Amino acid sequence: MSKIVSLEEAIGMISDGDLVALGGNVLHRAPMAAVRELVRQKKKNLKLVKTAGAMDVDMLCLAGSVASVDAGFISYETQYGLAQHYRKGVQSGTIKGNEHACYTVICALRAAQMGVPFMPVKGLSTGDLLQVNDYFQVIQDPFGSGAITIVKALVPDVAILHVSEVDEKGNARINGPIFEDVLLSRAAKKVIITAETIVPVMKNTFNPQGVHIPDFLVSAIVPLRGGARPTSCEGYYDIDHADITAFRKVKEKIELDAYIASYDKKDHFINKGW
Amino acid sequence: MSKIVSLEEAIGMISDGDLVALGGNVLHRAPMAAVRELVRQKKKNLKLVKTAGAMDVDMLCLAGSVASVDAGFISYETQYGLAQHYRKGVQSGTIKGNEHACYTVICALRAAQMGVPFMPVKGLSTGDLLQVNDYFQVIQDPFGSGAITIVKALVPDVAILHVSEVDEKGNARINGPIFEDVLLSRAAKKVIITAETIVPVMKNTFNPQGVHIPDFLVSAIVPLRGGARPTSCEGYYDIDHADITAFRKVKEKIELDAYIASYDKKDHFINKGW
Amino acid sequence: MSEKKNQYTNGRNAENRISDIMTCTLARLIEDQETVFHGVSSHMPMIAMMLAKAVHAPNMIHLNIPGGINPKPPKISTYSSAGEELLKGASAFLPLAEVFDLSMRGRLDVAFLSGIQFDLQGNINASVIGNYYKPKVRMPGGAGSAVLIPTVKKAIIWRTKHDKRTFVPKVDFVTTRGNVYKIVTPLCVFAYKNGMLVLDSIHPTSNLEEVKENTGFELYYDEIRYTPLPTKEELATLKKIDPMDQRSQEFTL
Amino acid sequence: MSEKKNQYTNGRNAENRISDIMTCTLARLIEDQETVFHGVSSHMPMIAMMLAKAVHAPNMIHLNIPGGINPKPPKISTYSSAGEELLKGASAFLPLAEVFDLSMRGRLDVAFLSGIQFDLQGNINASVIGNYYKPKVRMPGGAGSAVLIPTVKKAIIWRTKHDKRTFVPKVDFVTTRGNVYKIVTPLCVFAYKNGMLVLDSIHPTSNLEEVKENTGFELYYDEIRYTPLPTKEELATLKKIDPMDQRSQEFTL
Repeated sequence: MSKIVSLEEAIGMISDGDLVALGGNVLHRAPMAAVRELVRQKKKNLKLVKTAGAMDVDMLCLAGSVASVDAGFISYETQYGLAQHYRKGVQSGTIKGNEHACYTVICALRAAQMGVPFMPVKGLSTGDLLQVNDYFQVIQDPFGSGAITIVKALVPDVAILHVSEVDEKGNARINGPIFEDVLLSRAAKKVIITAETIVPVMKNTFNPQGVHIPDFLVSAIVPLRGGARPTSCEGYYDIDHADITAFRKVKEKIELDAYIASYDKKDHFINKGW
Repeated sequence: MSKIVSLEEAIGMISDGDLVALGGNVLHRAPMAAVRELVRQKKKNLKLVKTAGAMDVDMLCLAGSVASVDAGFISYETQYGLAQHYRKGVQSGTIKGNEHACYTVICALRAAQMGVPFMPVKGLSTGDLLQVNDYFQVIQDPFGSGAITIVKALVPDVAILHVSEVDEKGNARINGPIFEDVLLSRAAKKVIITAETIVPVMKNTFNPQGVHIPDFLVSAIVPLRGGARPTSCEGYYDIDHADITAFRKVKEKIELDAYIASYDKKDHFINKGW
Repeated sequence: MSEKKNQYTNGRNAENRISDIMTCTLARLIEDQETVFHGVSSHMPMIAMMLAKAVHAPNMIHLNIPGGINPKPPKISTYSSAGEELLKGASAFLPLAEVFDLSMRGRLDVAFLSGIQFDLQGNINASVIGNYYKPKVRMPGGAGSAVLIPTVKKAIIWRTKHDKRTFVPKVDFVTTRGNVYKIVTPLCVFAYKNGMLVLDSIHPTSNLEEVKENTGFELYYDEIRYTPLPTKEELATLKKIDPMDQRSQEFTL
Repeated sequence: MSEKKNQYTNGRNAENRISDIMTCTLARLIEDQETVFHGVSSHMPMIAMMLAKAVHAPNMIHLNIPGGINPKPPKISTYSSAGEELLKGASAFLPLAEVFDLSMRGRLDVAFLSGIQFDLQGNINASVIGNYYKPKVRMPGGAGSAVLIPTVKKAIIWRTKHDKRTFVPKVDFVTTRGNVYKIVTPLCVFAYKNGMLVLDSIHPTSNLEEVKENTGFELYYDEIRYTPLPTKEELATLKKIDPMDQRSQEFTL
């Protein structure tokens, strides 16, 4: 049975309340078409995980799809500024902002990859994050070296990753920065891939190390040229400044629906000729 | 100051009693020239670490250089059989055989990479290895999921790795299987590289991901064509069956010295034309 | 060890070689789509995996130490099941550390492992004969066994010796225990049920008496079943995959 | 935020722009051979690192989120310091997760970090104004700060605002604390000594009174020193490295 499905079908695999990890980093290779589809499908109570998120997290917060965000950093970087909808959600108490250091997200995902309930973290040894978050604990090293912080595993129900190339079985390659995508593909129970290019068979049998995600970890493949727009996708496109600026002006849910509708055709285009 | 040194100088950086990690796996890409030099320099009380070792560990055991071996498997695989000198050393009590699962070696090295005192290990949940080894402990997950085994970090003083190519600064690439070499380069305090080929500058600026070990982690570089012989080195040579067979007949330290002397010239050849 | 004759093939039909029966039996324990791992010193299961893939499990996922997923090695090494040829023609890369991770999170279906002593309770010894700290015999060690057997869905043991020193009343040392799916020997197949090893099938080249005589613990079984012999297709495929008969290495060396 | 004028450059010599002074000051804190990391929203330190490498620290090791070691980006992104151009021309690959690991095991020399509130005791807040669970203002978060500041050898903070809302008697929330090497502001440089922030140098474009007026805690210092101004070589190099003046982004946006 082919794993190649439409975006609707792929996102249909995600349930309300799922722990959803998003690939990419800030405005780079975020799985934006999938994010828009999550909004279209009116998903609720999603628990998001990302080291450093931006427009993806912000949009889902405005859509009312988010129960909590586990992240080290949520902002658009300097030029575009802060993530208003995320902020508003946390400030009004409708969204739980679980602040991590980016590295504690990584460690929590490593714990998931290794099937263990927690991961020790060297650096997080001081400050209020340890006090206010129940996913951190300070324990005594049983081997006697003293206190050490541990972070609870984060096991995503699904990771959504936008990649450069994928073959029909699901072997996926990312050009440019990998960010946490490979780790997410190991940590998550299911992996949904959207991809710029689908190839019949990954053409790198000479160098299998060029495949970042092996097919058997992948649950669904969506051929989707432009699936990271308006964020950047190395080798394909840079950010769409006008579109991000337009979204930055969106304040209400109803405006969001109009904004998202402008992508309907692009996001649901099925190219039979892949 | 150049990091390119002779094999004598590189191995001279290792002290008696050091925790030494060896690259490669069983009869593949073991750093054999470096192992022979450890024997020539009469190193004592080395604590060896390797997931699956063979001739390298066995030779150092015969040389009387070994205090302990932390490994999951020590043998030559089926065709050549068991590691006689390692066995003899452990059976006579002169060498401490610290049996791991290969994965607990990996986890102990991951702990070193992450600067933490231990690593949780899912699988090791039963059996006598937990009872007889002080580097394993079973603790209660502070987050409430029940019992979990932890393994103590193994922080090698030095990792010795034989690679395919290295540049003059120490950027190193491994063709073929990586085994635990990349992990070792992160876990160890010092990294000594022997290499088949030295290039002025690593020619892969287009794809930096093709460099497995970045230069700043490398302490010493030894240009050494044939540095893994008689084990295999992908792209350069397969095992030297005659030589391994010859070594398998070596029973005493004095015979070992003669065997090693037969490599003196090859191991110390300095090709100024690299 | 290296001088030992293959006692199990003496006087038996050359067309039903024990190594072929064992290899085919191992292969048939693999189902299509499964993720399957073999380690070092594992020529027989490695070839069984290639056989399964060729005959009945085309979508099996072959995992190994070097990390080539579904490799197409140009030839099988004589001396290693962890060598560079296992990257050749692979579809992707998942090195040893990540194969272990996969098992730890419950997603490895099959692992082939071995040992030197087994008892009725499903205890496995791959470590030492005698005392751990000053052993009479120091064995190579369990490699992945101690973490894989508790976590893999189907832990399949193969052992090319079947005698009372191998199947013992009580192992000297418990490298790991429990969660064994099957043990395939030159005489029979054991399954692990309700906390003990039970006789699952006897190879047609052997019989109940021979199994009894060579087993150091009592045999339990519901009924006597016989292991199906290799089919012609399997034997023909084996000849193609393994023309140098590396699968018999443990018998002939 | 986006409409704010750069109050620090008002009425000052255009040749001594605050952003240049800050960038050069950050650059000079880097020594040759050091491993140096910057993260997101970090144009100024990123350009300072490039400046250091070009001028006085040719063997500095530039680490970043995408993982390109010592990249040679064809141009600097206007909107990100974590983009794909930071892999271009790199000598090797060490992605974010491994940069953190490096710091955890004590081998990261310098990290550039920021925050929104700082107090005399060296507490840093990058998290919230008000209560953590229902904050008055939810900030982006400390990114790497909470794990890097305790582990990196030299944690260097830059902050392009210097006022009493930024340098406060007591931070609202302690994202992390201690082990700060220097804090570079538009007015001065603080150092962290014996558990408290002390005035290290005042930029020649400012003066003690201005620093005092804009700092919400008492100023401690041994003597009044002034930050050296950028040299001609530094300014010329900055123009080459950063012709679009991205280093001033935080002032002009």
